[in-house]
Amino acid sequence: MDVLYFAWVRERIGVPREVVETSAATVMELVEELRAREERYAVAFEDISALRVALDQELSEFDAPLAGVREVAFFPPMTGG
Amino acid sequence: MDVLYFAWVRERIGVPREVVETSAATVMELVEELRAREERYAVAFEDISALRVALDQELSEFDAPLAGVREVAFFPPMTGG
Amino acid sequence: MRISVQEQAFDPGAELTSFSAGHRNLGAVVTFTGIVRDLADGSMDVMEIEHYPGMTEKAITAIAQDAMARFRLGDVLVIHRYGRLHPSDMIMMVATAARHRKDAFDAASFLMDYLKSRAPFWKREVSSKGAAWVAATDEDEAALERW
Amino acid sequence: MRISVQEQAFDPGAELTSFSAGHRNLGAVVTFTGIVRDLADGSMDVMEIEHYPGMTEKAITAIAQDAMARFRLGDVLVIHRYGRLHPSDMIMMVATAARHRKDAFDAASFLMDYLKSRAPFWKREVSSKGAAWVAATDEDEAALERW
Repeated sequence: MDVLYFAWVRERIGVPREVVETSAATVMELVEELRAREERYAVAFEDISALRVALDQELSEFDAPLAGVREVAFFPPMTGG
Repeated sequence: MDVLYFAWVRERIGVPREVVETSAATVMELVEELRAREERYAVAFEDISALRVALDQELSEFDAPLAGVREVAFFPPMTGG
Repeated sequence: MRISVQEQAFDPGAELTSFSAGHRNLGAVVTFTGIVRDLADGSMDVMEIEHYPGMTEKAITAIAQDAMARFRLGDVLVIHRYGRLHPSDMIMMVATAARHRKDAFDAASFLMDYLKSRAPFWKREVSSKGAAWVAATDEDEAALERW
Repeated sequence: MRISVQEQAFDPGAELTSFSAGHRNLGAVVTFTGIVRDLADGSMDVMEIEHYPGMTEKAITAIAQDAMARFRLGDVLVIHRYGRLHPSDMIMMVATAARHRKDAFDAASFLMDYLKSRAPFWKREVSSKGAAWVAATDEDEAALERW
């Protein structure tokens, strides 16, 4: 599964994207796996309420299932316009 | 006193402006004087609710006094924009 | 603040370019451009716009000053034509510049609502079938109540 | 409908000119232009705008289609830049064309409210004193509730 990071999430984790092997059933399970990996993930995912997630380029929720998803992206609230 | 007419008021009265000698105390008294003059005025001023008045180029009301006023204009509701 | 009541055509794009140039502290520019619409059956030859020279400039200036007082604006532009126009011609334009988008949007809507019913212009649509003065609508009058 | 997500600069005036040309049945064109604001102390060197290629175009297209469905619009334009910008540079622009001014104004406000919080852009302000990501505001999130 491709996992993408943007803005300060990308800065904290240190890479813009990576391939993650996971059997996580939901976004939240994936977050828990990442948090357990290394300190930089724990820091980036410390406060989930400050983050947003997109599944296959559609905004989604942290309790959404990952079945069939190819691309997960984590980022702070958007500031377009 | 200069009296100006715009849009269909001008068309009905037949002139864009004229000098009117009057001792009318209010706009409404001036309207009554004009109505009594000729049929074309009676037709133009038939329905006062369809008209607006400006005194010295400021929107005003039909019961406003004419003391000191140099220019009175009658016209239909405006359609700018 | 710039107010122009004019017979000649203007270029909304060029106006937007000069209006929005060089602002380092105003993040939001809103424009409204009014375009002559054809009649439903496509028969319009000319739209004649009559106005009240002298009062027109005063009334628009007062409306623009009111907008500057009500909203946090950096600048305002109003251009309004009179004379003979044709379908797809630009009749008028307003532009507002503000730090924040809400002020710019609200001020532009306010200006349009007031120009519509409080600036001394009258429109007459001339087609092969005859000519008719455009009537003011209750909707336009009601639009003033929200301000 | 035209959506452009681009790094290069654009000319809002030229865009307005081409967007508003030739409409015989749309009387109202509204534009919003977003301009990079300097920091309060005038120290900004660069605003870096990051985005999510692929998702950005999809998200903006969905927002524009939603606007076309909610309002009586004839046309919509959205241009949004990414990359390195400077104070007074144009960041983005929306334009809406409608028969009536209310639809054009409402649709442009709607587009801006949604682009602000639902299009995947992130801004970083870089000055001689350091760099900081622009935070989303509760106000911007609350602005969505009126639609």
